[in-house]
Amino acid sequence: MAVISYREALNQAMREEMERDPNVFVMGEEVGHYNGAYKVTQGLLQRFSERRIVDAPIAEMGFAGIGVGAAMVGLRPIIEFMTFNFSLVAIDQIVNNAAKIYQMSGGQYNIPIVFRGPSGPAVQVGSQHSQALESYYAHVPGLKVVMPSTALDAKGLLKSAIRDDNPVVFMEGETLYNTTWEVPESATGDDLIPIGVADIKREGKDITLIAWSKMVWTCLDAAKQLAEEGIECEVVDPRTLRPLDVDTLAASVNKTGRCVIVEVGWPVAGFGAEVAYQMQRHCMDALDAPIERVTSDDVPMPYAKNLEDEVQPQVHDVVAAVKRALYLE
Amino acid sequence: MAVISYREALNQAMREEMERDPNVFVMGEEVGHYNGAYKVTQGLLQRFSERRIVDAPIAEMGFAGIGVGAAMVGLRPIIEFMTFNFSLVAIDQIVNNAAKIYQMSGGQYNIPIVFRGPSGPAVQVGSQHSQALESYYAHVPGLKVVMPSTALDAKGLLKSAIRDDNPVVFMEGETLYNTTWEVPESATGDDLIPIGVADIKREGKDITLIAWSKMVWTCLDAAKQLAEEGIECEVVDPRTLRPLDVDTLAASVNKTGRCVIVEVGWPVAGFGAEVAYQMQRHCMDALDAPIERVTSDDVPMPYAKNLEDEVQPQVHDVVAAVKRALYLE
Amino acid sequence: MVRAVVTASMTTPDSKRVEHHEHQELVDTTPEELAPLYRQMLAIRRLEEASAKAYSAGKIGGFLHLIIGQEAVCVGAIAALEKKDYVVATYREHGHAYAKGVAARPILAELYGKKTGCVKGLGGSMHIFDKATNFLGGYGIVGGHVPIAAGAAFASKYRGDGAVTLCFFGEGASTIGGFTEGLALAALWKLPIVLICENNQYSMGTPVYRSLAVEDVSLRALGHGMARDRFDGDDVVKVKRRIAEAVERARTTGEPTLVEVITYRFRGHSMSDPGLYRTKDEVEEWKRRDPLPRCRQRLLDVGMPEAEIAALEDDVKTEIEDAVKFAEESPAADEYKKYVVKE
Amino acid sequence: MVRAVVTASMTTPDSKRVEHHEHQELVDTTPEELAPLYRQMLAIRRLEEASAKAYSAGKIGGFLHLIIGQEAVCVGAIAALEKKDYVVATYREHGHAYAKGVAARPILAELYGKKTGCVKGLGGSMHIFDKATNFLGGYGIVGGHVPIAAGAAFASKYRGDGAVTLCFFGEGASTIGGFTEGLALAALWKLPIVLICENNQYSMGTPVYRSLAVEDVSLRALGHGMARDRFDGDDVVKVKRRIAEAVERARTTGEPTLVEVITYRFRGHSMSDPGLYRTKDEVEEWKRRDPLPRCRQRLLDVGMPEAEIAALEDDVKTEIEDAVKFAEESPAADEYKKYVVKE
Ligand SMILES: Cc1ncc(C[n+]2csc(CCOP(=O)(O)OP(=O)(O)O)c2C)c(N)n1
Ligand SMILES: Cc1ncc(C[n+]2csc(CCOP(=O)(O)OP(=O)(O)O)c2C)c(N)n1
Ligand SMILES: [Mg+2]
Ligand SMILES: [Mg+2]
Repeated sequence: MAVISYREALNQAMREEMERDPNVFVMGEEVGHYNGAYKVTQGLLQRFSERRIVDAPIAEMGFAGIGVGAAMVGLRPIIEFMTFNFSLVAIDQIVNNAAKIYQMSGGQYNIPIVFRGPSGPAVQVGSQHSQALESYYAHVPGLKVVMPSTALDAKGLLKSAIRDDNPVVFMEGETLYNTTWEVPESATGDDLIPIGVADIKREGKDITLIAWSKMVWTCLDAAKQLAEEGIECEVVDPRTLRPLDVDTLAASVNKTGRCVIVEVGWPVAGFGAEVAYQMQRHCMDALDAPIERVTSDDVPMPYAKNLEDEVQPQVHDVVAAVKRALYLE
Repeated sequence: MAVISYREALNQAMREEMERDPNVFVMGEEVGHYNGAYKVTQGLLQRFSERRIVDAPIAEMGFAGIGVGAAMVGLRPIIEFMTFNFSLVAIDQIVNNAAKIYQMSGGQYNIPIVFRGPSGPAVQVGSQHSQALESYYAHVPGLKVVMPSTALDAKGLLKSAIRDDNPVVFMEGETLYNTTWEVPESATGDDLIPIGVADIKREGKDITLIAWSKMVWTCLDAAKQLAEEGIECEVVDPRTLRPLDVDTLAASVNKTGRCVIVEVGWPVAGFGAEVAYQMQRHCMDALDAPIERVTSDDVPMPYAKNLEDEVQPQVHDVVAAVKRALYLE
Repeated sequence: MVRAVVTASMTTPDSKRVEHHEHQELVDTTPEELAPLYRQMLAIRRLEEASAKAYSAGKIGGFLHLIIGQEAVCVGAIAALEKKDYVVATYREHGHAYAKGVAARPILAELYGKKTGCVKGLGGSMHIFDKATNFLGGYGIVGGHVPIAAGAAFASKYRGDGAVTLCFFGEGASTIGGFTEGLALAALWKLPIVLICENNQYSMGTPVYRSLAVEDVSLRALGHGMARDRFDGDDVVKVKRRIAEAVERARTTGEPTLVEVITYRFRGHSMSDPGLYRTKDEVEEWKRRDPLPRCRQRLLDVGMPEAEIAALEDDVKTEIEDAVKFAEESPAADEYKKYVVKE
Repeated sequence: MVRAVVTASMTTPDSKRVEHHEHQELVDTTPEELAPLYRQMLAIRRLEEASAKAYSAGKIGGFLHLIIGQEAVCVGAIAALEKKDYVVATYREHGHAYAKGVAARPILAELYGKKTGCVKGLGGSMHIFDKATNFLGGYGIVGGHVPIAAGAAFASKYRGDGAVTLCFFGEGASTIGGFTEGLALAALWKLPIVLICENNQYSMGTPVYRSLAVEDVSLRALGHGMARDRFDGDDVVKVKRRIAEAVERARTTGEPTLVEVITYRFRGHSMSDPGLYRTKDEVEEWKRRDPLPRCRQRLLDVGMPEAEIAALEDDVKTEIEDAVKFAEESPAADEYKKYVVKE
């Protein structure tokens, strides 16, 4: 078993796809000479030169749109947002152009582009830099939205995203870059993970925990703790939010009869609400308790560490939700 | 009973509040000399002069931000988006500044601002001009989101929004401006409707239809049709999406035991998912059938009239959902 | 002086003066060069008129933005291109599409919302696209298409394919971030693009003096060290020549240019705009500069016989009548789920 | 010549030349004027150093952007203001807050995430706000604060309160739509604002020649007929004088100005940036222009006795030590639900 970090996994995915296809290029702030604000593009400039690793000035709307235009005429851009917080100034390009041009052009121009970068709260960076915007992108037909939780998923999914003929919003966990995951010996450079397929990260019979990105780790920790009390949680990671693999999620909930959905974003109209709706629709007869959601508090993120921890879902919050769903409290 | 149109109602609300408070002003594209792209600001320039009715160039990010800055130092701006489709280029100002400054400043600066304009698909204006973005704004703590369906609600709620000390996203139905509603004789200029209170637009015992903005009318039509078959629908209009009056909604669903949620936007992570989640949580024991949602199809809006009608929820779609929820089909 | 909307205080020492049209020198041309340009302009005018008629009859819906009065700009500019070059335009783009080679039939059928439309009835008036002619669309968000155009130019530079991109926009768009970021990136990266501001004096009901701090939009280029040009857009040959200079610059050196062309739309902003914000006199004055009769006269002057011109005009009439018939008789649009995600 | 980052091709005929600092004329001043400016600059430097230390000790989290090396800009500029005037700044704003009158104690307590911080520990380093001194914040989205500043200026014009707004931003921000739209609206509506570009040669790791097509950011004003200025920011009195001109223009005529001040940050972009993208030589060369010793020398030159300067320096030392103690001992932040919606 080899061990790679989430950061390395992403780097490898880009490197391999760039070797494979000369139309793939990376554009974003500090992606080249600086090797990436989070070092995800480390070494790519040296390998591929300024032509294909393009440092952009601070103009997200501009360079996101340049990506869309370049994709229209046959290139396959990877646009890095330094963080997805800054995608808000570019969201019009993603929602109104990237997502719609294939339809608006009557199928003449498809847009093979990846918008990627870290997403979700980091540590003590304040409310303007701490957001989980996945429900915004998952809302939009024409986009695909991928949020890998592990290094293995990150690599296989990013490669699939780069090869996808549609715009893919690829949201990385800002606090996951250093996490590691074992890669099977058998893994080859071409081990793609298909977009739209959920993964069971831990099997269990008593209750289903649905979570993505960083919250998968929180759920795994909670599951470990609950196992000591004899409660077996199944942790299901959709990996892709759009299209959502409802079948796998529903199969698990139908098996366990209970469901807790955990997300790091705001509660109201968070993506978890959509998951909850799907589960109640597909599992109503099997559900033995109302679906629980664990989310951040409904506030802009405060700066102070103690408050920040209070706001975000912690292992004990998940444990408590599981117990509520099992009527143990 | 006097009869006013939705458009007049909004116009009166702004006019009355501007008379009342010299700090209130209106800014947006074509709001002054042109009397508004949809004539909502008709006559205000003549009444209040260019100082308070400000025609802005095409720079939504700029003038939305100017509104936020002006609100910080004590003015009470009403920022008109020609349509909410164009708010996407300004959304960073709304999400990252308007919604957060009160918290970021530790409670020193509150932002009394209204962002208003037409929202939702109009007729045959194509995918970039046909969007229902309410879930985007409802997602964000610090904002209030109001979506009136009738002239009476429009007036009372807009007046409340203008007097509110917080940023209010006030989304008008683009196809409702000509609709009329009776205003009780007793109505005075100060008949405010509080933000955050739902309204039962039609009483019924068999099933609850939850809808806002234009879809309230679709539901009322469906209810009328279903009444002929002996099915009594209760039509509940939250009027405000954030804060959502969960109590009134849940009381109705607990009474009827069935629920259909109707919205004109896209299905995935639409605001209806949040409503569905709240209803399953608060009404699980009372629910006799899974909650149904009726939404637009999961596609960018096509231009051709026949396709546009197919995509959007129609009366027959609501009728069919009601029958599914009543296991009549 | 018709340009009543330009106030003195809006000029700066850096402004490029635009000569009054009556004092302009004539640009040399031949019937061979001019006739096809005249034909295109006329076809566009007739196409727009046919659209207006269909709109009034309820056969076209939504917003319909006509380019009547401005035809010399898109026709002259696009005449300076090769086939491989790209064009990106706004919601007021029927003329640009036609000039790039899209036929009247699919354009009109699109406006009618028919299956035979350029984009199968899915886009409508604001969203014409045509891959065969490298017409990259028709966009509805003001300024949002400028980065897209820069992206096409970026791709040309990336591939070294020698193509140039023309991007059209109104003077009202020159303030919004989409435009300014596209401009800045094109300048920084030296992208082979020509940014063409069709300054038609109004953005909806707003005259330039209420939307711009200076009358000269091309001044925006100075902050980016970008080449610029500014001239009157009534004479289609002049437009062609001046844009050709910018295209040549882009093609040979990769340097972008910001070009402002002074023009005027004779109709309202869209079919639903009665245009009450301008006087009849103002509109009449500009109509005296109508590029079409001017071009026709010039054709006579350079020696094209009246009969040949009339034949050409008949030909246009037939073409547009045929397009109307085609649009009327085409089947309704019928697919809307097929082009959301490419499999 | 230290400004290695400026390439010849980036200058245009319209560029404002900035004289090399060694050839600059001295600006007349007195100990009475200069001593408080020196004191502020020194206090800011010590405050930043104390923050850096606390950050390294893990007592401050998140991003910490220091202004060390650039102190003369915010101190000189804000010295040109009256109390009623507004200041809007970026995430690199501790110095600006201090210069506007916010005390070291609440600034440092905020960085520590304490209840006694300017914004109760809710905002942190990037979001200092202080209503009492009209310090309108501390913003983290590049360019997004420029329209906000224009909004404060709009309110001043609306009310006729005679206040002027200063808005600070980096040269890296000069491309983004938030800045360009704020600039355009300020120019169009003649808002009483001074837009101050602190050109510190880098945006994160990107030198100006890779983010700007021209070296002169003030050229952006030309496209909007806006007044502009551009000068070296080492001499705090010079900064004060030149910004005062712009403030006076805004206050009396309502005309905005775009001012570019050339400066340099001695540290990395934030505490987590090792700054590998520039040579030690380059940094050393700029450090020889450090505004602090320069100002101290000038104080001596204009007749302030060494002993008085030393006393002032001791005073600063005490002030910052006290602020550190205050921050250390303050209670943790404890409210986060109270300030989401105002009742
Ligand atoms: C971002 C955005 N804001 C507003 C609109 C509404 N709108 C459409 S066209 C237009 C006027 C554009 O004027 P100009 O750029 O001069 O182009 P013209 O229509 O004159 O060709 C406006 C305000 C829009 N489509 N997009
Ligand atoms: C819209 C946006 N994009 C990217 C960032 C990340 N970022 C923060 S500061 C910075 C560099 C800014 O450089 P400059 O404007 O020159 O200011 P300086 O830091 O040099 O003072 C970047 C890219 C951001 N905060 N906001
Ligand atoms: Mg125009
Ligand atoms: Mg900088």
